[in-house]
Amino acid sequence: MTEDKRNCFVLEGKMALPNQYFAGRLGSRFIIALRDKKKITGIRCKKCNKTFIPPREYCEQCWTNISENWVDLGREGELINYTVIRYGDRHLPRKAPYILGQILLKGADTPLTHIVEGVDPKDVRVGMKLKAVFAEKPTNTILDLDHFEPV
Amino acid sequence: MKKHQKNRNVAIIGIGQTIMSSHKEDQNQVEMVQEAVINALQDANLSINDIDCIVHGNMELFEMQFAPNLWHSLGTGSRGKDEYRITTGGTTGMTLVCAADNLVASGLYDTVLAIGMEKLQEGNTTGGITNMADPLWFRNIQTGALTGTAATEMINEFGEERAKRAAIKYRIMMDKHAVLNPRAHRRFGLEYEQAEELAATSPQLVGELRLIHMCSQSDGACAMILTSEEKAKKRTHKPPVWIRDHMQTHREETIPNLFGHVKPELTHHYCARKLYERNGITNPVEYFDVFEMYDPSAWWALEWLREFFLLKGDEHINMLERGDFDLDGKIPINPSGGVIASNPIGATAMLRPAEAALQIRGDAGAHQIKKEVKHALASGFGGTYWTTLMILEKDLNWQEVDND
Amino acid sequence: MTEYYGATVVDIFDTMPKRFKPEEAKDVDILIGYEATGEGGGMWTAHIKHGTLTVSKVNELKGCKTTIHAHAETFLGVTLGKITAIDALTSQKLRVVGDIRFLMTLLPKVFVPFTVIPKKKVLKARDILVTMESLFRPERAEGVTMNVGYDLTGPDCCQWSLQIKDGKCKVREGFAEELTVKLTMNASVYTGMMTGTIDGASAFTSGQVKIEGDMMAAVATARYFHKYTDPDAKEAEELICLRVTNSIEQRFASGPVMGKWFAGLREKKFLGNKCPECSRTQIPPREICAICRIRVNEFVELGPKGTVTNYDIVYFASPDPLTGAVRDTPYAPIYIVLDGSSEREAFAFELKKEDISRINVGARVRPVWTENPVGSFKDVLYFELDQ
Amino acid sequence: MTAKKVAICAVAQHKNEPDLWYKRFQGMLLDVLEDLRAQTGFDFNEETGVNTIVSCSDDFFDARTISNNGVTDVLGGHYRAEEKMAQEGLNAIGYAMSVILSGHSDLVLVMGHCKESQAESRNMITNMGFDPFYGRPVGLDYLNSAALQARAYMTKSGLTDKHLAGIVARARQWAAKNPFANAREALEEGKVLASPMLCDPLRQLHVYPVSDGAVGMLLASEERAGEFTDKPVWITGFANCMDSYFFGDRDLVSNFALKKAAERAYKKAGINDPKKAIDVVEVMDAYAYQQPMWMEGLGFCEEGQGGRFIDEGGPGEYRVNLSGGMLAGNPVIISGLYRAAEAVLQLRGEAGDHQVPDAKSAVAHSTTGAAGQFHSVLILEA
Repeated sequence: MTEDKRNCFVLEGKMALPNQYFAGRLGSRFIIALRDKKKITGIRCKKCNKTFIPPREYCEQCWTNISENWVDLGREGELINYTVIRYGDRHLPRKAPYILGQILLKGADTPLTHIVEGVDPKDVRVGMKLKAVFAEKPTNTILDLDHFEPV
Repeated sequence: MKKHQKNRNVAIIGIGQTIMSSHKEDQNQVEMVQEAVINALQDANLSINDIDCIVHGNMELFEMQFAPNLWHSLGTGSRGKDEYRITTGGTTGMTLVCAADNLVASGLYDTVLAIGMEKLQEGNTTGGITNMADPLWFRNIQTGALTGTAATEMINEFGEERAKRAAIKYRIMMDKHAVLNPRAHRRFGLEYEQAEELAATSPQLVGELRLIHMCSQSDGACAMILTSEEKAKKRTHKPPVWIRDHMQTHREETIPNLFGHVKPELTHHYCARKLYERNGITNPVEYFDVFEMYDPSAWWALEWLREFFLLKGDEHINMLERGDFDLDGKIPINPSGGVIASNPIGATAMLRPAEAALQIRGDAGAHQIKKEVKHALASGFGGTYWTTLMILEKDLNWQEVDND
Repeated sequence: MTEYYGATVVDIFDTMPKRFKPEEAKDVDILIGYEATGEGGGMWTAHIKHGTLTVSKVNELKGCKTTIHAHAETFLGVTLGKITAIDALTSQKLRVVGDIRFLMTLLPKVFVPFTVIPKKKVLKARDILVTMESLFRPERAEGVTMNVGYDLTGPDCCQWSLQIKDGKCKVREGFAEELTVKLTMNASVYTGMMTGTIDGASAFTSGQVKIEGDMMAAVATARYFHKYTDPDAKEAEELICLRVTNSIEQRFASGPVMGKWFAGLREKKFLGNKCPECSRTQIPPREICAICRIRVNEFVELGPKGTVTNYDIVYFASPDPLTGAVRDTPYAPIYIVLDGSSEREAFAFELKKEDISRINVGARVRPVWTENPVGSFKDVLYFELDQ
Repeated sequence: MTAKKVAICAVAQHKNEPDLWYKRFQGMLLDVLEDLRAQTGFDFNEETGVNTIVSCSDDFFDARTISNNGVTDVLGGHYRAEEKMAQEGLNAIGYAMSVILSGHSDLVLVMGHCKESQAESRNMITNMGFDPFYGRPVGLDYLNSAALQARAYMTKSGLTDKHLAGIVARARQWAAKNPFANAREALEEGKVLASPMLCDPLRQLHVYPVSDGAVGMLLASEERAGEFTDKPVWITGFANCMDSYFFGDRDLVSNFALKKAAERAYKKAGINDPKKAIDVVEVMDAYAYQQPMWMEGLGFCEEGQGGRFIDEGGPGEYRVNLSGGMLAGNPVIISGLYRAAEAVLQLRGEAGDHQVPDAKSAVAHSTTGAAGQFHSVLILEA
């Protein structure tokens, strides 16, 4: 069918609403430890013998409350996967190109997805040893651990 | 009208709620959802492994969380399970129960967990609701769900004094119910002696719709577990509550054409009429023992009681004045305190059948009504006057009754 | 002064000048009165004028444009966000006389929120010592027999002993008869060590702690007890909140039907459409008649005048999701059946502000257009009474 | 599965376009509705017509709270029941089937729409699919999530940049024959290989193009299907499955959720060996690497053998994505509806230039969430 486009136009607008998100008691402890003590913490399920990061109240595998089992994780870890973001959208925290990686911290069983800096995108490789660099200004998010960089 | 015949009967066997509140800074969305899920599992004496399928719903633009069930899966326990995410605005909560009912009745799943949630503290409620209007036209005019038109119409029909007195009486009655419900959000301890003062001095929101008349904005979640007749009958933990039938009636997109010179038949009236017809219910006020109604404001509640009960003239006001809707009245309305007291939007319409089911089980605690509850009605409201109604039964005997 | 939620009403007003944001209050000129009733209450005024703020303790609220009344406890609860303002307003525990929009818009804009840093209760050595029995770890003290004496000096001086014997621990005031080891220190050093603010090893090294008797026993003591935690510390816990305005730009399509409507507006015409089956008019026009479920193609010009069928006078200021800005109140959307429309098909638009007090059902209204309509909802400024 | 059967009586697709700037959702759906009614003659009569509608759309993509309220009129939802599957289109079909099997309705209209072109960036929307504290701040979205999965899967399965180019070129060859596809112009492998990196290892042409579209279907009970079509297509199996939310909790290349969903759907349909039982496959390959990866999850390709699968002509052998697939462009929310629509056309022998002979059974697949957190599988038979 032929479309009648004579009167058609596009109205530029936006969808904008204010939000306030709560990290919860558990999340707050995790973020405050990052922010104030430069400490990365995980939560351990003793039953499944696994240490998780980011924190969660219940182990998804065995559905037990693990929220009290905090363990300190190392500030160093290994890059196990990555991508180089080369497009620019407003939700991205860095100017492209930047590296988003999965980092397995010492003492953790689940890798953390985070930003990797201090290495040229063409030199980044799986298996690199990385260390945490903490933010100077608090953000009250995971970005209180600002990024990872090569050891 | 064609008779309604389910493929198999479905029972509610688990009900879980969080406390409704405007302050849940100590929980993130996942943790709040999980609290309701765990409460429902405990109520049903089941483990998460007994659940075959999850049905999740809320309104994305309140929390501004896209496809929230993906993140919430940590708390709903859906990893490895089937899941559906179904939303219909304000009616979402009850639509989820309808969907769970359909999924069990279909034979595809035996045990389904429905979860509705909202954390309104994390978003802007009125702005979020206003966002439902067309961006090209009307979004510039709509003010969330706030409207004084029901008040204007009732004042015109019943006189200013009687209408205002009725609205405030309904409101205080709801607070008296809410005070007895430890999970309700707003429990003020209002007294009927305050009626006149409240009606005159409560700040005006829109026309005669005052702050005191309007529902709350709450955080909270509600979860319900439904299972097949076969499985329900094998259980001894708590008595099952049967879902007899449900009906949903949506309406066209525009709101202004509800306010022309002639009023169309309201969806509430249409939905109730059709649902009673196909279930052979001729006198709803006599048939039902309790009604959990989605009452976003005292004015709407009053107007709608007439619609849902298919009443004429001022019968509904008479009933209110006589005390028929009180906790120990002829047909108690909202023993839970209703939406006026607690309104976590994505869960609100699920709280209606959940609370109605608690009444049937005799499990509602301090807000349990005195007489035996055999037949309960629950309603949901949303969109541009969308209605959902559900009939809950204590005994699995309506098929025989119908065949007479 | 009576405290609620760890602060007093006076604290709110004392901190007001520090929390004031003059740059946000440039165009404001207002005198706000506050009355906090009950214990710990009082009356204050805050005068905000062109970027300045004067806070005064007063005996009566005179000449205030807006006054706020509440019990001191509600006052603090709302100010600290422990009680939701809307709930307090609804139950009338908080009353606002005058323009309620303040609470919604002005105050959060011109003041940094009032917060209390929870005061740490001054922890005494006694508070800790009385909990030691419950912190004892018998599994680690198997076969251990010892008496530890604490001679605590300073303003909170006291003497205590811990007796460990047969897998049990007893704490009592005063010294036991035979002390394995005696530790002498200022009571504040003891509480500091127990709560982790003072490092035990350096306290020994620096001589803050004097040891008499079996030194090894003194060092081993800590092993036999769980770590002490301050019960008040939990209440002071910070719960993280992240405030963001999420905003995504949109390109809303008009499509041919709404496109035609806007083309009509450019010529100062209301172009509705008419269902070929039931003949109802729709305004603004829609692609389909929802009742007949049939495509609608015929356009008809409606109005421009019409009759008011219902109206809303809105006092509540809500954000406009199209812009994110807060709306100016009061405003009044009115429902109008335009001349030539089907009797059910009302059209909604805003009424001229000056006409709000005179509006009634049945009133005749007419649109007021902008000079140069461009095809937008802004082309009609408002409807006004047609007299 | 219960003994009763549910039929898809008709499908209608709006052509996928990169930017339908001249059309509202309402106009798109009205075209689809008219097409369906012309095919079947159904109406909305209270007793005998459609009185339940299952829609599929999303509040974020529509920038509208209760997105289904914006389109109630064109869904025929006025004074009828309507429920929105806010997740993904294929689930709308699965759920609509359950509504019929439950005895609640004997006719259900399924209608889905989405305009990816409306928002400034679809990646901004999918970024908001992550939690506010751990996921959103680092910039995660569905595109970079897929890139992380792509690297892991390519390492595991021996899939190369050249393989990906081949998958895209083949998709375009088929899309050229599908009048509803978005990107229909031919594309040589070399051009794919030379397209710029978007999110390593994903190149621009490995990623499905921004698309607007709408799809409708009429489902009926076994008793009533005959009133609307001579060529009913039967739903014989449906299932879906959720995986963990945090990437760290998942094995990104294990196909955990898809394998479970497929296993459950095959079981319901009584299928033991999909390679033998299925004639046509439609997978939601939003990114080129996903085609072999999902084929692995669906049981057509050996574990970790995605590279070999492509080398040995697996996509041709199993008749994968003869519509051009998602790589030719569908909106993410309703790709599953397009997959199922194509499968239905194949089984009815109505697929035109891309018709394969003797198609008797088909599988349609869809996924949602980052890096395939959630999968759905639908089995159809002629």
